[in-house]
Amino acid sequence: MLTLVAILVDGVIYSSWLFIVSAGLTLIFGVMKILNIAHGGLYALGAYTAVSAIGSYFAGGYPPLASYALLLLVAVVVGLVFGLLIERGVLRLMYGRDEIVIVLVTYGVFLIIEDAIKVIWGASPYYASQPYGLLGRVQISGLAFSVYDLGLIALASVTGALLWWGLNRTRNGKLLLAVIHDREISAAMGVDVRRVFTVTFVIGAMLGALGGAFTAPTTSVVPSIGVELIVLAFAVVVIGGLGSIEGAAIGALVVGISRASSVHLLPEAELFVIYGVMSLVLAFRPQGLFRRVVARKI
Amino acid sequence: MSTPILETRNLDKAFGAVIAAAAVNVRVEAQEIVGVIGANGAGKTTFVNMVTGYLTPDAGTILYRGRDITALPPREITRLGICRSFQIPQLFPGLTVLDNVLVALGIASSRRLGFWRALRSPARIESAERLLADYGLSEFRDRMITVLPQGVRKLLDIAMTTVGRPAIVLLDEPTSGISVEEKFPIMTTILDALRATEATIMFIEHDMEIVERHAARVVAFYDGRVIADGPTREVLTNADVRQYVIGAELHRRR
Amino acid sequence: MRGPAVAIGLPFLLFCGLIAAGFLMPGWLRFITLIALAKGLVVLSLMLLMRAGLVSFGQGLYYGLGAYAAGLGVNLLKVTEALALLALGVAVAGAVAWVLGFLLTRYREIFFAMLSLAFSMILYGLLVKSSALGSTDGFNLPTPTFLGFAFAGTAARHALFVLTASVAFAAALLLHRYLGSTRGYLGEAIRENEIRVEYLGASVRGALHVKYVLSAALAGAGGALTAVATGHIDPDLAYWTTSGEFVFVAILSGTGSVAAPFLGSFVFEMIRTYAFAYSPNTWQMVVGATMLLVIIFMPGGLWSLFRRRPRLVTRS
Amino acid sequence: MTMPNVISASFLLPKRPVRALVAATLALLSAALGSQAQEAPKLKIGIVTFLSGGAAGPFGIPARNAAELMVEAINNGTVPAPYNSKGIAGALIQTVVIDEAGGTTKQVTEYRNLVQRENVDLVIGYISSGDCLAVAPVTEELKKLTIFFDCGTPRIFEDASYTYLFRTGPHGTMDNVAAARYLAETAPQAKSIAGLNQNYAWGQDSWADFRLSMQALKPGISIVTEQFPKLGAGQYGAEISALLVGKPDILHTSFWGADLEGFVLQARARGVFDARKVLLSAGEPAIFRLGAQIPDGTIIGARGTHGLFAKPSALNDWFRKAYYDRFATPPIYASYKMAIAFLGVKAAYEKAAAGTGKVPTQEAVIKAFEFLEFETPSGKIRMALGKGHQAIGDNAIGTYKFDKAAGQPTFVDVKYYAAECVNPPEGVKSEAWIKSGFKGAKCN
Repeated sequence: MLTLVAILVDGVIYSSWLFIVSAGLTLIFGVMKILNIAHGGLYALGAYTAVSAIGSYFAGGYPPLASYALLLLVAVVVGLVFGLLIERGVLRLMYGRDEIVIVLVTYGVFLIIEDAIKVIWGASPYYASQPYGLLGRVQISGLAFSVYDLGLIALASVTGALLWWGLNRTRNGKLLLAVIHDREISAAMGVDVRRVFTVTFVIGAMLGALGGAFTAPTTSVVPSIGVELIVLAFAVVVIGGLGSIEGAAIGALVVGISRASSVHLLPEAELFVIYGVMSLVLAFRPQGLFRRVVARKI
Repeated sequence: MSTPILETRNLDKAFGAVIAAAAVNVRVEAQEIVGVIGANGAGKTTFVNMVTGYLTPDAGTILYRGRDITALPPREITRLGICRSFQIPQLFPGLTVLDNVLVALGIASSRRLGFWRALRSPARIESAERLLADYGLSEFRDRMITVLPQGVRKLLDIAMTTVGRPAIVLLDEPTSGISVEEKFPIMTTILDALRATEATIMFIEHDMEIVERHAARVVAFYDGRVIADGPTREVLTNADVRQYVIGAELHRRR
Repeated sequence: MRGPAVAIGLPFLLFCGLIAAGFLMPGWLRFITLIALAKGLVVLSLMLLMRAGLVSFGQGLYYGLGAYAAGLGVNLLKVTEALALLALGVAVAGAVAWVLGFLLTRYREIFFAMLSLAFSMILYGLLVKSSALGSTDGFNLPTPTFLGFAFAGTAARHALFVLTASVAFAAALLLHRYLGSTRGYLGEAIRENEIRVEYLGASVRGALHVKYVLSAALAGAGGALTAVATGHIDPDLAYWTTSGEFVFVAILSGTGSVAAPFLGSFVFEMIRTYAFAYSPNTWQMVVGATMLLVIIFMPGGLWSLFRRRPRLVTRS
Repeated sequence: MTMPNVISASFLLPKRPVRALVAATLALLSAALGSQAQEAPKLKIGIVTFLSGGAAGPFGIPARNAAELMVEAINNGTVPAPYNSKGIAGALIQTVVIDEAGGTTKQVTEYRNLVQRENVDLVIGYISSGDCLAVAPVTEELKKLTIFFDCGTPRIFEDASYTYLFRTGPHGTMDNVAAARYLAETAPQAKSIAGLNQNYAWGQDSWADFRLSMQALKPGISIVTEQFPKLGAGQYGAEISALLVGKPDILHTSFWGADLEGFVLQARARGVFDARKVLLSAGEPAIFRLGAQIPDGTIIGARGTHGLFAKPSALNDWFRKAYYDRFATPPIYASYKMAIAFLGVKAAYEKAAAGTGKVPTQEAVIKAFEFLEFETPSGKIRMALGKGHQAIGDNAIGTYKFDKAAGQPTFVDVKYYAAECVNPPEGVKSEAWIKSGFKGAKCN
């Protein structure tokens, strides 16, 4: 019973984290058909910037609770600056090239970001855990959980809800959905696809940085955090169905709960869980959980 | 009575609420030339898709020379001798016209595909050039598909359909997307080339003049059903056909 | 006619030149060339799939399988003949690919890439879990015999070089022949339009299955040769970054010729080793920037430098 | 030695590498000429340590820093006695530093480059046990003196023997044997243990050593849970819950680097440290970084008598101060281990050169190195195992206490273990030794 509670809470917390770090990836894929490996780099940049910002913020003795707003600010700024830089500076030269070539372009960008981080911050780990400890812990069925971790559930829900609202209830969001649905027709109908791409990439970048910024206080950041993240996030969005926000949410839940179950019930299998789940899902739903197979008209 | 070369018995097919085929019964004798008419969504392409294995009928049987071929995959049906062309030409857009034909010839020429025998053997290039000449495509030999006009693509699509010397050829709207002036000569080119192979021919067509000129027999579809089947004159003057098919066509023209 | 003479003569000359150079090179360069040839086989295997429109982010699966098959062949089965180890690597990789092929040939694009990645990571996980195989530390392989001869020291390195170069050349020539055949060229056709291929009477999945097994066999050969050359194997061979590196080198090389993967592989190893030596803290940046530059300025990969005329019409 | 044939190879190479190759050859020629001319002999040392990836921060960079410091100090003769002569047997050190990242195939390639292209006289390096295992046979093939300074796996000299290879760091067995002895003594009432280790060879081996040692020392102790999260996972919420559910008396973890820091932050926030003994078997590098974040009472090892466990001595005092002055951070165990490797090399060379006034041959150095005993900042190191090629040294475990007044980490209840108490005797494999109940162990 206690284990069941633990699995649920752990699973949902982990899923929330997964959703935050993978929502941007699936959004960018949905609109631009780019599997953005540089997402891992944006995540790392978000984390490093957050650690630096939090460090100097608390050193300055400002009100501690406002540090959460600072994390948000970091995500927005990092996403805006680097999103624009990557989209305008690199990706723009690549539109129309083969999908796989663009994947490798983003991989190149990722490698460059990794070393840039090392040049700026060095190879040593950094941490700034003040925002993490600030909220204390609560007991659920006698198990202690960190309030900050539970807060991630709220953050993920809000992020998800905002994305859904933005896509389905705003004019610009509907344009975006139109592009996801059919790029050529949207272009033909006068949607400025290039602008949509830029905006999407920047939002996706912000989400990546958001993941990094809110992960930073819980752990210690090292140059390799991006690599570790990216395959995980890929697995989540592929399970959910590439390009689908709902899919990313479900994919995150599936992975999160499976992983928590494995840790509690079968720790030896932890290493395989994600890939096992991914293989299983793809074996039965080749397009992931949330993508329909469309028969080609001939 | 001899065994028909192709026979369908009570074919049904539904896409959700849309009935694409309801009890379709068609018999075709060897070397017939059959026109298939019907408004958009009447079930003509669904019929071709079912016969060639792209779609599996919900119920019913398809017989080829008396053999049940229902639910066989397209490649096996092709290998048996039933080939089709496409409304939207199905070509290899990144390859040249010659390579398109070479691939088609290469696949058709051997049951077991050669691992080592070169695709571009001189003999095969020669037959490819002959085929292109038959369809008047010689001048496009080394062009990429992406730069070809629609009419040329249509012709090439049909040319590739016929490389295996099929016993039956199903042409899905061979003249759609082609300008009015080009339609007649293109259709003549196609049928001349096909008649030389003594194939049985079924073609879907919206232009009644073309149907009248080339088909000896016509099958008319409406709402997934066959509403008329017989000699061309008879069907085209049939009242139902005039109302549901030709009327719709005239409407469409305008 | 000039054509056939060049087609047979040039590769043969190249081969003789490479073998001769192998004897004259300093040891370190010979080793890099050796590794480049072995990895070139894996890149070649990716090229085979890429021509059919499939990109595998999990080729490390077969690279790792080939290496572990060779490694276990020496240490468990006590096979000491290099050619036998190579055959073992090829057979194991091919057999696994034959089984997985039934599932994987249903997938295309990113789904194929991710599912192959998943399988390679499952192998990685299994190897990490196997403490009998040394987990992430892996284990060592002794120097094998070559056609029954037990060489030692430099002689063994030379023998290994000749073996690897011969295997690479044989594989490249056979693959060249295959790619020019109907079966082989079916890859391009499938990449361009699967429906048409089926309607011409060929089985798309059947053709892809054969290519997938061939590709795995090549990668397995690369893995076995790497294992024998390095004398050590560990699960990193199957890790996704290893697979990613192969895809990178494949793009760097270009898919224009069976020689391209070996050229690309050699250039990549040289770039990386000099980046290691002269820019130890930022070698990843050098590699990443090289990749971007190649993709931007040489869309056809390094091989495009060798094409006599540019393609008039590129795909959209 | 055969000379690389530059002319025949050059047509295969693009321009830049050719230039580099020519440069390397010239360097080689000049080195050869230089040694003939007998003026200021040089000793070229290849250094391999992590400069990128997760191990760079906690181990790679501190080790590189120590190498930098030692090279300068040895060349200037500023190391305290008995190492106060300038250079190594009169030769001045030059270094080539290589990143250890990239996997074993890459590392074997780079090792060959160091020996055959850079023409180093010896190589000091390798943190990853996988790299060590892969490089070991190549040292024999290329016949080049090589010192492993850090990697932990006992398999190197237990599974094979080598002529050109030495390891100046004791292998990893003693870390967990000492920790188990410490816990058996300081927490005799403990009835259950749990493990949280990274899912790779280091984590698996550490846990196996610890579990077997605990079972040997306290038969009947129960194992609550054995968690193996992925290396670099960063998020340990579920694992922490599993620990909280299982309530072990002792938690063992061999985490290091960012994983360790992340775990401590998360575990502390959720009270993992409150009701049990937590052992961080490789926790020493984290203490200066985490400071008060590590709860008092945590049990920490340093993989030897390094860092705060190193007893005061002229050498140790000099090393700590020189390192701190230069890098503004105290040296951690990886720094100590690198320094030990340098001192071992210096001791061996000078023993071999004794009285000749010349740089000794490699063969002489190897002969001198075998079974060598030498003083280091961490105390005495003895090349006692692996036919004189594998070092043993003392070990220490302590309980953490953060001195709030001084803002400094400290250890209390430190227990020292003699080398023979925590290392297997020659010829006995570690695992068998632990299972035998430490047969032949000499503890005081």
